[in-house]
Amino acid sequence: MNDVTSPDAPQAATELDTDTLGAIELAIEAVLFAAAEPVAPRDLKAACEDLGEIDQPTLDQAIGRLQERYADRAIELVRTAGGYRFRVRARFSATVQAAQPERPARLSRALLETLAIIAYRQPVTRAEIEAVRGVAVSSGIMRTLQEREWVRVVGHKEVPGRPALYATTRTFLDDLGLKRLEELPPLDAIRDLADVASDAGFTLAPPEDEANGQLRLEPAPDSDDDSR
Amino acid sequence: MNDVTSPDAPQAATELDTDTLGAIELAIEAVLFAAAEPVAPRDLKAACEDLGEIDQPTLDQAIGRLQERYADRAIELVRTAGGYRFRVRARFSATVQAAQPERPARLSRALLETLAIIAYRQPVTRAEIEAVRGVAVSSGIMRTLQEREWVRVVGHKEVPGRPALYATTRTFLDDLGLKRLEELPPLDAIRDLADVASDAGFTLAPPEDEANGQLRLEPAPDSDDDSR
Amino acid sequence: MDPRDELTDLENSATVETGAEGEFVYRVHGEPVAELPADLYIPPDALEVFLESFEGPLDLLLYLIRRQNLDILAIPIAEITRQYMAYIEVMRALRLELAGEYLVMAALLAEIKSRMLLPRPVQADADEDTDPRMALIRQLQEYEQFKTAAERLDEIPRMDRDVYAAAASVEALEGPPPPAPTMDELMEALAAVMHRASLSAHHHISTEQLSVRERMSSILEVLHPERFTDFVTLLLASEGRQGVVVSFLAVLELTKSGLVEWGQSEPYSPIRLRRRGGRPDTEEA
Repeated sequence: MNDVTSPDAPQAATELDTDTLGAIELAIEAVLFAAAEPVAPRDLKAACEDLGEIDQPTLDQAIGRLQERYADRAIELVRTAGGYRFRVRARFSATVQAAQPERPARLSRALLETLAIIAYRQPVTRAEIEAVRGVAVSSGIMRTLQEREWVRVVGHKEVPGRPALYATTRTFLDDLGLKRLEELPPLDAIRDLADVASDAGFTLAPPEDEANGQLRLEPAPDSDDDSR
Repeated sequence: MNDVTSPDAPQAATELDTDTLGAIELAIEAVLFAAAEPVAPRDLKAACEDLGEIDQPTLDQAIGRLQERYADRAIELVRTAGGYRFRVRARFSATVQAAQPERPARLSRALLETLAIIAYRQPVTRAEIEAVRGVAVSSGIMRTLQEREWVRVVGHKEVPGRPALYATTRTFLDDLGLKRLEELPPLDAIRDLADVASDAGFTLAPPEDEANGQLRLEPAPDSDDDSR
Repeated sequence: MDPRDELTDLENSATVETGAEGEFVYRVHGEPVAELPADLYIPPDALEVFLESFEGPLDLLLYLIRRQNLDILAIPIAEITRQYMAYIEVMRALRLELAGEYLVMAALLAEIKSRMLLPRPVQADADEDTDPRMALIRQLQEYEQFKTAAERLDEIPRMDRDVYAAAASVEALEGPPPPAPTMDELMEALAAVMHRASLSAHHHISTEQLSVRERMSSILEVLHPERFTDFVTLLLASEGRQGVVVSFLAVLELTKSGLVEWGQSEPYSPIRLRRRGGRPDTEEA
């Protein structure tokens, strides 16, 4: 029996004092709560870089401490295929539902636009989506899209920060009643529609409150274009 | 030694045992973590319905207990215009940013100025914004502000053409972590024109509108006075 | 660096002033010249710097006033008008297309200047409505008020830029299914995006390209960063020749985006692929 390592004694964390371990725990907590999707262990380690080199046993130890800390709470820290994430415990299903007085009947415009861009431009990063939309995409939207399983992370772009690459899923196609992505209308046709509308002095206005999900043509309040 | 009232005894939650209060606390925690946006107090109460009638002091007490519980953590429970939300503490922003390197684009000066005029002058028409800025406001900026859900159309001014009246939204306040519009930094005061007039050898007629140039955060129904 | 600093350079190398008789005097390095020399060097991006630096005529006026530490309440109209006109003239001399508002302001300044040469107005008239100088001062004050407010607004910690919401996944929760997107909604959203930002003219995405995009996603998911996968294994017999083409285009597209790398151990051996990022020493394919 040459193997003398105790399973309980973390091997590499010996040099770390309790303060450092606590700091690592908090950094991981911050990153996990802010993330829109599960965070891979390597990204968690990277987030703690300022606190020193984090090896696997140290990470495991910090994760273990966090899991213990939330043992009696409404949320739990779980490991999924993509990494670690906090999630609301299943037994609070009814509670969470009760807090949503009226379930929104339709999806928000920002969510639909983001979804459409992912469908046509996949695999695509969040920054690329923002560049097309011209507005920031909130973490909330990215989270919702993934939780409804319409969008998933298929990889990471090898640029600084390794941003996630998003793509649409089988569920997305099923919900739209499509077999393949190419059954979506070609973008050119949609662009033409938008162009025709604007040439005619109309804008494709986002419906504000009206419930009809139809394409609406509205007189443009002014014809000045913002392309200066 | 005569003082037997414990400072810990909650006044309004007297009927609630510790278990119930703990259950309320967990229910609120579940709802807040499940929501992407701030949750209104009314919806938090609705989530606890199964645990009995929740009055305001009870809710406040549960919220207080939650805030205390997270006092040493990486996240905090805050109140903004839309209600309560958990957010990552500011001192962990850098950690989160290191893990999410895709920073949102900076807002242009044109957009910020337009937003400021809407925030302080609401409800306001586009022509009124242009009068203050001295240049045309592009359609792109108005659309971006509405896309971002910071600004919305709240009505139409009853003048020829019925121009749209813009106002800021609750999301705008939530995104800035504010409870009320009044929490915005006050506008700098405008010095009295009469001083200049006498310096320049002119005399001014008494100002008709006393409120001109004053900080006005309340929607002014008679905003046509100062907009030419 | 403030882009306006570059403007100072521009001013130093070439300036335009209104002379005593109202004609424009061009100066290069302080020396007056009769005409704008044809070879006058102006940094090519100076014009854009100018346009991007000022939010309009009021902003430019404020800049001119502040540059001399003057109070808005005591604008020396003649001097400010002269400087403003100089800027406008430089821009015109450079054939810079000016927003109409700049010219309107130029006219207003000229009018104020001429009015001040006229006999003192009747007192009753001298209110904001009739005295253009008063109105201009009011406008400048008001604009500065909101310009400052905008700067302060930008400093407030903002969600998703400076602060982050803390949320947890709801995947474990059960409940009625959320609303699904309809094709109409999706198309409508997309049309709005394109109308607004336009996916730029060179992105002609057709159905063929859509199938390539879809394949890009699925290939990316199958590939490992650390070991190579044979290209052939990515093909489905049921897809036939068409499938090979789509897969090949997808691989090319992924390579172009720097997302995969591929190679052969020797000529005519199978093409093999892996996701980039497995090792730091990856090479361009």
